[in-house]
Amino acid sequence: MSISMLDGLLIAVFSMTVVFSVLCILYLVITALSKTLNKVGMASASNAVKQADKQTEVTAPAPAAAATDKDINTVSISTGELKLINVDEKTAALIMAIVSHESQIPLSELCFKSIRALEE
Amino acid sequence: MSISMLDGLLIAVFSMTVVFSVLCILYLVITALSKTLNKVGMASASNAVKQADKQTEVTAPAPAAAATDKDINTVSISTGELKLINVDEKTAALIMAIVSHESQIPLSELCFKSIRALEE
Amino acid sequence: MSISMLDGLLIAVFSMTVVFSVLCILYLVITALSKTLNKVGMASASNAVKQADKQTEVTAPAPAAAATDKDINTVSISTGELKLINVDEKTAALIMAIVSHESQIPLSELCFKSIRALEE
Amino acid sequence: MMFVDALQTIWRNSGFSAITWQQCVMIGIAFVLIYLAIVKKFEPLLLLTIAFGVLLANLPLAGLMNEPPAGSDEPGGLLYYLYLGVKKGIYPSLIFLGIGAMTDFGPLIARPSGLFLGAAAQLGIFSAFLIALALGFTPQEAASIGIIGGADGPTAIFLTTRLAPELLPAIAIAAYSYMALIPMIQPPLMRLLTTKKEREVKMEQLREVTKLERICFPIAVTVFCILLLPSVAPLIGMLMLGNLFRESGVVERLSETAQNALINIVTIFLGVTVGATARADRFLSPDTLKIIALGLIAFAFSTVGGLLFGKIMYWLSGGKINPLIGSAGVSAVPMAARVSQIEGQKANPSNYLLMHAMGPNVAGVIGSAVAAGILLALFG
Amino acid sequence: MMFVDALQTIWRNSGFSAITWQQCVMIGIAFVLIYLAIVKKFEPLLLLTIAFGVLLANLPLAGLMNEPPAGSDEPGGLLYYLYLGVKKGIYPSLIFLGIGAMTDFGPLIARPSGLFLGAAAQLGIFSAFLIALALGFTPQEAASIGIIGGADGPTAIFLTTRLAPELLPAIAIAAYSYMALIPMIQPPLMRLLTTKKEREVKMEQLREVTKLERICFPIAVTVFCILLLPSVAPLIGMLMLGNLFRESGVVERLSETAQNALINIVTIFLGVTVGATARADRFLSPDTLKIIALGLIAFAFSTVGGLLFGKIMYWLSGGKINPLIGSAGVSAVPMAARVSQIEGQKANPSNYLLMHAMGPNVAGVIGSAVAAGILLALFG
Amino acid sequence: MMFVDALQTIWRNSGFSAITWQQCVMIGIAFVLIYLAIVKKFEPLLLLTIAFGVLLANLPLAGLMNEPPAGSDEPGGLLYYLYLGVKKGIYPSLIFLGIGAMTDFGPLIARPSGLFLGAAAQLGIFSAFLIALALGFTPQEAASIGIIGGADGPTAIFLTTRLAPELLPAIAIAAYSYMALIPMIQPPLMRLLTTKKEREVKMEQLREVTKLERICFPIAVTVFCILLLPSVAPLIGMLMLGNLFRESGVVERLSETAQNALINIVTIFLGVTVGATARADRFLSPDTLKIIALGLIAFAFSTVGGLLFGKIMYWLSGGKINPLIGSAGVSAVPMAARVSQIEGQKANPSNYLLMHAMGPNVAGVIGSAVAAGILLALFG
Ligand code: NA
Ligand code: NA
Ligand code: NA
Repeated sequence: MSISMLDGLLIAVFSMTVVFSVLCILYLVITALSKTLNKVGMASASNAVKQADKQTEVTAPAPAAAATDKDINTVSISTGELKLINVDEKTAALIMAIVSHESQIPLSELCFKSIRALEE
Repeated sequence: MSISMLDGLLIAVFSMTVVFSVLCILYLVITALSKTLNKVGMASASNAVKQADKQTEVTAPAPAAAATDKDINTVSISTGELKLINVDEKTAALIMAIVSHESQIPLSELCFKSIRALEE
Repeated sequence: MSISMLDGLLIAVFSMTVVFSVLCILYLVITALSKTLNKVGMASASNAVKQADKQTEVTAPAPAAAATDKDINTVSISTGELKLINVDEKTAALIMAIVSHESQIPLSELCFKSIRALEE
Repeated sequence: MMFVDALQTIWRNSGFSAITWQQCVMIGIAFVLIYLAIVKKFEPLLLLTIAFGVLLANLPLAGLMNEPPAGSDEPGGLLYYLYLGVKKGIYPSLIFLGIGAMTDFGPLIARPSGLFLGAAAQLGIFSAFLIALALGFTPQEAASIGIIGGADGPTAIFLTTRLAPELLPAIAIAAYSYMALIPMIQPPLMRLLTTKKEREVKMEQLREVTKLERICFPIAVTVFCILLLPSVAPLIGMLMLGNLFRESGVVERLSETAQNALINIVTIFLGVTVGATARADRFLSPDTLKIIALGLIAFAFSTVGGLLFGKIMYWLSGGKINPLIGSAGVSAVPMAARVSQIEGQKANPSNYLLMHAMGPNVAGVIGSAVAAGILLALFG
Repeated sequence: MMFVDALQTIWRNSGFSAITWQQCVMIGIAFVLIYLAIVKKFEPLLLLTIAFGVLLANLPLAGLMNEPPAGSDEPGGLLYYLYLGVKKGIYPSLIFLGIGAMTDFGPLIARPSGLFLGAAAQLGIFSAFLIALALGFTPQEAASIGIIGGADGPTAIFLTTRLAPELLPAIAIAAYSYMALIPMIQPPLMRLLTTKKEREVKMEQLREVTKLERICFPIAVTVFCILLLPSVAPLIGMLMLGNLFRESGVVERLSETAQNALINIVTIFLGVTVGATARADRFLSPDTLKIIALGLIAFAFSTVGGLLFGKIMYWLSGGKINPLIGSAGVSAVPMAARVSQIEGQKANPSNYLLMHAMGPNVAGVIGSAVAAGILLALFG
Repeated sequence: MMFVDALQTIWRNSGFSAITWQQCVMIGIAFVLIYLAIVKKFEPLLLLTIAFGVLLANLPLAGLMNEPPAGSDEPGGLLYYLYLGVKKGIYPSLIFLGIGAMTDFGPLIARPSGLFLGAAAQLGIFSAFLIALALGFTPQEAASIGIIGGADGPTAIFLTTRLAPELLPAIAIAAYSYMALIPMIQPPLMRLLTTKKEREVKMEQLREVTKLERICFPIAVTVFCILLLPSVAPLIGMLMLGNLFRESGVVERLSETAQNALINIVTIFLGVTVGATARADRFLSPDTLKIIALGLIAFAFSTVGGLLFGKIMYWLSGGKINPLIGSAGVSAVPMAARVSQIEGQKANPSNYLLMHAMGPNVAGVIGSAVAAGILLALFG
């Protein structure tokens, strides 16, 4: 297959136009989507979706509903007996170190059953 | 291949019976195994197998024999100079934090050679 | 293919010789390389390569140039908002625990922006 | 002129010109599954990836599942290659390797009678098999539909790829959806079939299990199950290898990788490609609706089977065994065991059945694999 | 005598007897690339592995890329097998899965006009395509060369393996090298094409993006892009699946594996085998020099395209949009956005453009994939 | 009647009806290997997985290694597919990639004379080769048996799959078992061949090695070894690529994945499938016993070779080099080096030979790979 320079130019112009058009349509889609979602979202869906908030955002308020059994289970695999609820492992380690130190009880004699983020 | 409903029923009953039989045999096998192992185990094998105890069970008494060169090596890959013997990394981190704080020596000036679980 | 024992012996002697020769050449190559590099290295290349020093060697002096944007970015993926510069995560966790304790400010109310190893 | 040609080429290649209403329906189904996976948290690891596969397969002309054209050097579609691991039965076994490394068979070793409950809770497999036969499915199809009642995704996918690959997406989606619905499906049946007195039963603490027993368990199960039913080897063999990695304590790094990198990579590939087999022309048929209905029946009968055998054990043991742990025999680890715990605690707030229910629960995994082996031996 | 035979065998099999000066040159090129990767930190993840592949492929008689001999049981070379994932187009898609899981599309959702900049910055693709045509390359080759201007490695490799596999090493090396050179290529053009007043513009803070928007974004992009351009499905589909893993928040473990173990394994295999296609007889040709020159042209034109459209948006918005964020539209995430940040801060020390430039930056990834889809539809 | 048919089908498919006494013996061998791996901690990463493969392959009718039936759509056995990576020589190279990323060649760079010890300790390879020839093995088989003396699992597996695949399980099991037995095999020979005065020698501290040397080392080794012996490219090439990942310091994530996810996945697949080649009919032959005996001879001669050359270096250096570090040249990293350390300390409690022995130890890996390359060039 061989094409003339003129054809090549047309293809280039045409392709660039298509790229623009596609991303332009995408612009419209995303804008429309955002508007719809934010309207709908205000009203009803927000509660439901909040539950899907990433577990890693510890600073956000943690609704109790988010702490489903699934979450607890996933974390408990790597931490043995201790249940971490809306708390990541590093934070938990720090909390344990501090409690141990402040209470003057050695870590080996302290037993943590679970650590749960406070609901604000 | 097509089969009559009667044949289907027979197959279903038969298969359910086989499932039961297999798991029943497994029940007998496991029961027999447990009895044998626990009898034999009382006497001799227990010492040998204790060595195979998981390193993660920190609360269990840790026989010195368990700390073979192999274990030390595996851990030391991820912790550089520090040797952890029957202690997991998180616990070690906490111990280091506490020692540093109690001794008022900044961490950067403390040097840990190894952390070993006490044998009870 | 079948060979006589005499041929076998010759092959064995020959092969052992080749192994020796190859590793001998390698010895010469490495010796020559080391000498060249250490001469050249004294003069000029040393500065450039220092930048390539492993990030894990925290105890080594950390030239500011090493903390390229790239490094910061890689680490920040796993630690959210906090930027670790020439510091590994475990050390950072300890530092945070200690700061929190010494300042009597609970961890949840402390906000670390970045932790950077001091340049000596 | 080139320009017009090019425009035509683009248009002819565009999905808008080719999409059918059936594909639109399938895309809608994909959205519903994504919703269930993310918002309702229905087994998201597989349902989200399956849903995305459904979406990709029904965007027309994308050709992600295309075979490489015969007699040409051109490659096939991306998902065609990833699907080979499903087609050859490799992925389900590797997922079982990871599951084995994650599973603690301790409660089952401590009280091996849980195996009977794990066997009884396979009732739904054969009930649904029979009803499917009556509805006109072939024996192979009926067996694949029945296995939904095993409440075990990889087993269902493994058996279906060998007996009735055309039903794969419907069966996989039904299996994972109902597994997520266990907390809704089981409690009414549990309250219906047991008395309050039975549900209140507190069970004796489980004995401690020695390290040696834990190590010998996977080896013994491998030897006996595969001798009895060789066709079950890829599933039971890998499940027990993973468990041996876990319990041996000497190959921590292999156990860790089997539980993380390996199972996650395989889950992604398996989920997307199983979803991508759900092409509109195949999936949108009355058969799919029948499969969904039969899957529910299968789950219900499995629960009933477990509960009824639980009642038998209650009587035989003189009231020492709480029949609620029977429903955990369906597998669906660890959801079904949690449902037993919750119902037990409702009847008696000081009742802790979780560890007791874990025995039947993990036995259910073995039971389903055994059932799959029988069906494969009969119809494979 | 055996001894002499053996000596001859070893010598005949030695690379010293077979090496050509072209291979020596290639080995030298490999050393230069290793130097750039390690000391200059030019995209080391790929450039270091590619360079090592170049080295291995040009040590004579090693045969690492040899096909298995037809009609024999003997295996092929190691890299021949690993290369299959490149040849079949699997690796670039899997890398996009990982990139999707690492990418935050938030800034683009907050200000979707970044998409226009991401489109404009594909100008270099088509400019280089035209010049390559004029230099006598076939349309397929010209398209593959042009895609260097997309500043996106996996896209370039994906398109080139389908259109002009013989140019793969030159295009891959050029693409990754110029991506690393972005901080040198772009600033002069940015200062040339914008006034100081334009560069000083501070932009309004981006609005917050809800979780729901983040989840719907990858789904919407998948549906619309693949409907419009089905050939783009393997790239956009996997990119958006990875992003859905990230944003859904319910499959953390899949997202983690896609970003780490999976993408790293694929990067190693892809890098080494792409490098290993750079055999001396193919690579040392005037075409390679032309490709390197055309790649620079492509990068420059893409930058110019983004900047000029940035100026248009500056005027249309009444001076609210800083045209410097236009050059970030070339993709090369996140380097190009950092260059915008640095130049903005030079003009006005209190100017923080980074987050504003991230929108066009990630839009550029989508833009390049779309451009690749068009070229594939036209010439594939 | 269906019922009887079904019963017959199940029985005919059961392993109990088909098992032979040879398979029972093999299952017993698998149990012994599992015992050694878990309780005695004999190289458990590979020996445990190999043992489980032996178990699976000898449970009759499981068919896990079955080829897909010709002219049918039915898939082959699970392990058949996983074994392809062994058969094509891919897994050993990928394991070497991980080993390279884990290995610190610093001590060897600091004192490159360790290379001579690493060469001398290959003596066992050629001794065992000769004896095997005398016992009637073909040259290919004799070479594969000899390589056990290289004390390097992946190298042994790589060479054996190419020269004598039917001996693979015996050779792999012997190699890994003897590697675990190093602390029992070597000390008597060490005390026999060295005087107390020699063993007491304290060695000078190693000089520091610069970053630049560490980076250039893998590149130089790659170029020279592969030029001299192209057939060694898959092993040395990948070993040095992994080491370059490690030392370059710019691709930390690739190095991490090569050392963890990738090597672990490959180890699982390689171990299980190598074990699964140990079918009773092949494995239970006098040849296996001969191989086990020859393996021990190979290890002993390699140790002796290293020690004797150590003594030569002791004399040449005027007593500055402790001959005990010679035995570490067999590779078996890092066990052999630890044995040198322990024996040195027994002779002189203040003697620390570990780092000095690491040089010959890692040189032994290169030495074995070179020896494998020669054997492959001669007999491949
Ligand atoms: Na089940
Ligand atoms: Na781009
Ligand atoms: Na060796």
